[in-house]
Amino acid sequence: MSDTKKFLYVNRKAPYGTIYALESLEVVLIGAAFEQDVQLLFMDDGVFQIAKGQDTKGIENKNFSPTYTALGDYEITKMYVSQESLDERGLTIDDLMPLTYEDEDDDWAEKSSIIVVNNAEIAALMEEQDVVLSF
Amino acid sequence: MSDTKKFLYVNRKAPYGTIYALESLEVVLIGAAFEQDVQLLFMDDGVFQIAKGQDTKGIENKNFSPTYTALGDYEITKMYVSQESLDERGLTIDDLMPLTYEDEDDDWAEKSSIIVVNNAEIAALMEEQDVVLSF
Amino acid sequence: MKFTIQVNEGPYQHQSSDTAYQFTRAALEAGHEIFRVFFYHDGVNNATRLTTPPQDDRNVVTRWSELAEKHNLDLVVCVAAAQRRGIADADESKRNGKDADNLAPGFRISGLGQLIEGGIQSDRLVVFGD
Amino acid sequence: MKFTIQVNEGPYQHQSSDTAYQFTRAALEAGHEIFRVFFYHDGVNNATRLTTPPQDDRNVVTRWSELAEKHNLDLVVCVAAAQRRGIADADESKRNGKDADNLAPGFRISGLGQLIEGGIQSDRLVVFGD
Amino acid sequence: MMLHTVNKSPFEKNSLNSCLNCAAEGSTILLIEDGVYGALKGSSIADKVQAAMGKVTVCALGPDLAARGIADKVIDGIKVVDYAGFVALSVENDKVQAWL
Amino acid sequence: MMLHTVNKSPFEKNSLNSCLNCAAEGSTILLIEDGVYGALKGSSIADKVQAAMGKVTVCALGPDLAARGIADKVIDGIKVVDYAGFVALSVENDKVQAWL
Repeated sequence: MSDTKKFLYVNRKAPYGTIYALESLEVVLIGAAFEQDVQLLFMDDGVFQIAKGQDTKGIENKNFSPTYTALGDYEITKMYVSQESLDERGLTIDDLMPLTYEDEDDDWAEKSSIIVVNNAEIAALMEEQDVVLSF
Repeated sequence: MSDTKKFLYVNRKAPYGTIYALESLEVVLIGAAFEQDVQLLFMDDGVFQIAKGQDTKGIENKNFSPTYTALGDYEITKMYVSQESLDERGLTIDDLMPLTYEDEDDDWAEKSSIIVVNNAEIAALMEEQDVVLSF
Repeated sequence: MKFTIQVNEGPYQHQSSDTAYQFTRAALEAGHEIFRVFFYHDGVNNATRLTTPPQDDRNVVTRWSELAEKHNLDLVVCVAAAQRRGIADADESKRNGKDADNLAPGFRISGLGQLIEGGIQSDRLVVFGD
Repeated sequence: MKFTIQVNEGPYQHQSSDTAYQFTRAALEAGHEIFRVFFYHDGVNNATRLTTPPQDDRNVVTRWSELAEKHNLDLVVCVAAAQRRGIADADESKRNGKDADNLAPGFRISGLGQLIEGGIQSDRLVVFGD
Repeated sequence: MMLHTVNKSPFEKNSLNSCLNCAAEGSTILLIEDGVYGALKGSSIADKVQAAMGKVTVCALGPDLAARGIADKVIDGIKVVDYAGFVALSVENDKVQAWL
Repeated sequence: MMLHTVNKSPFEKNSLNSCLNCAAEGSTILLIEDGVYGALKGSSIADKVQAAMGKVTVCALGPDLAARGIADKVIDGIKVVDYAGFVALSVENDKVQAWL
């Protein structure tokens, strides 16, 4: 067993209606310190977690969506998003926040962390993992 | 405002996976002492609450299904069951526990408390109520 | 108009308690009467004074306590649901042989009859849950 | 084989904690090692010693405590989730200026790193939730 | 008449669907919490919501729409209300049914 | 290979549907808790489950079937296991994904 494992965080729930999205993000942030190979998957209502323009003043709750845009700084650069889930919700990639990272192997060029995947690709992605955390 | 109100308990959740069915039943039992006009509606996964043959030994949980059969003794004699919900689950009335009461206006004849209703009848039933408790 | 509010979920995990709070506050601001707020199921977990949420987040429990104090609200926690989940005032704690209690100020523990009474006495019962 | 178990829901409201318990017990009976049981989200509510369930029902909290004692299990409660929901041991209670604590025997409060470590050190991570 | 509240995403749970099937003509449906996703324009269930709008009034809670970043993507004809408006709806209708 | 657990009723939530859409060929799906309703013979989703059984193995937790009174109404070909069998499945497969 190698010391580096592939971790996949599967996010399938909408933000704010329940706390899972927020507390999942807290795991991702703590987990980043462990130098594992980390990937996030947003599918089903989880795609709403990274929707643009969230404004939580009216519900007097914390808007934690900016944290997703900071994950690139934690070397979390692979954010998979389900195409079918976007389609079902009438969303496109333009409805999502831009999530980017600076590629150290390419003169720190800013690149998108978002990788849109279909169901078959999600199946393959899951099979590649060592550990799957679901929220 | 009259002292007697029409109360409808709407049961839409399966038993055991969550506690709502059990704790809803506890409200019904306590509520019976208040001499209101009480009705129960089982729809969606709520129809599973009154399924025959429940045996909870394996999950080490309390089997509370016999309590439904005792509700007739509490003068709760109107148990509405959604036809569409039964159909969707491939169930018929024979898959449900017999829920009965003794009709004091008819020489204590034993009668079924179960009334199968369609969606339109559920809509009308809800509109008739004073108070709707949902679980 | 007279309202009874039912809260079925605990703080933070679900938005139910937040929405119930906003609804209750708005009803009071509109001049309505809140006959009772009844905490059932995991809703009883709104009544623990042991929470310490992050400083940049709302304090769900304290918010209820403060609203109760300001408007003399009747915040009732179902005793049966509370026993299952470990919410107790000093009396309950003693009766059940426990060495501690955790009920927050402004809440009281009572029976399910209080919910039925709320339904009978109020013009509207509004339920918030999962 | 080495397992870490994650429990995301509290006792009674959801079956998650029951199923996690049955799985853990079956794994131990089959000779496997339980590296850790990690309680997250409302799962932290499994760790209050103030519950008094009805006598004809299972005692979810005590059952975990007893299994932990018998098999020397590491039952870890996430500190951040516990603070939000009012689960505290004596130290936490003191640190947060509270006048009581409620942690049940056999549980300990620690950080989220313990969950990640469970994922790294174990052969399998199995999650139970809602 | 009845006020129906729906607080679950229609993509995750069956609550909105059951509510639409059983809401009497002339009643009002208020989408709250994750239920506001039912107000989303162009989704796979938007047609069903729009079709129901001939029979029932559909409202959505503004603070919940804004929190989720979809305040400007609401199906035409859905009335957006705040918490005071939620209270007003529960006064105008003579009972409230929560589709949990 | 992967073990997928589904603990939600397919009539209430989308978990089983999402799982069936994303489970790789040869993987195993174990229905637990309210998820066991997905094993029910003759339901509106039984055809979808049966169709998937060509590609994946579907199991259901016996104690949960019995609790719900549907132990004798299980789709043919679904393998019923107990908690020890659940543990065995999570050993045979090299990771577990919970569709919560």
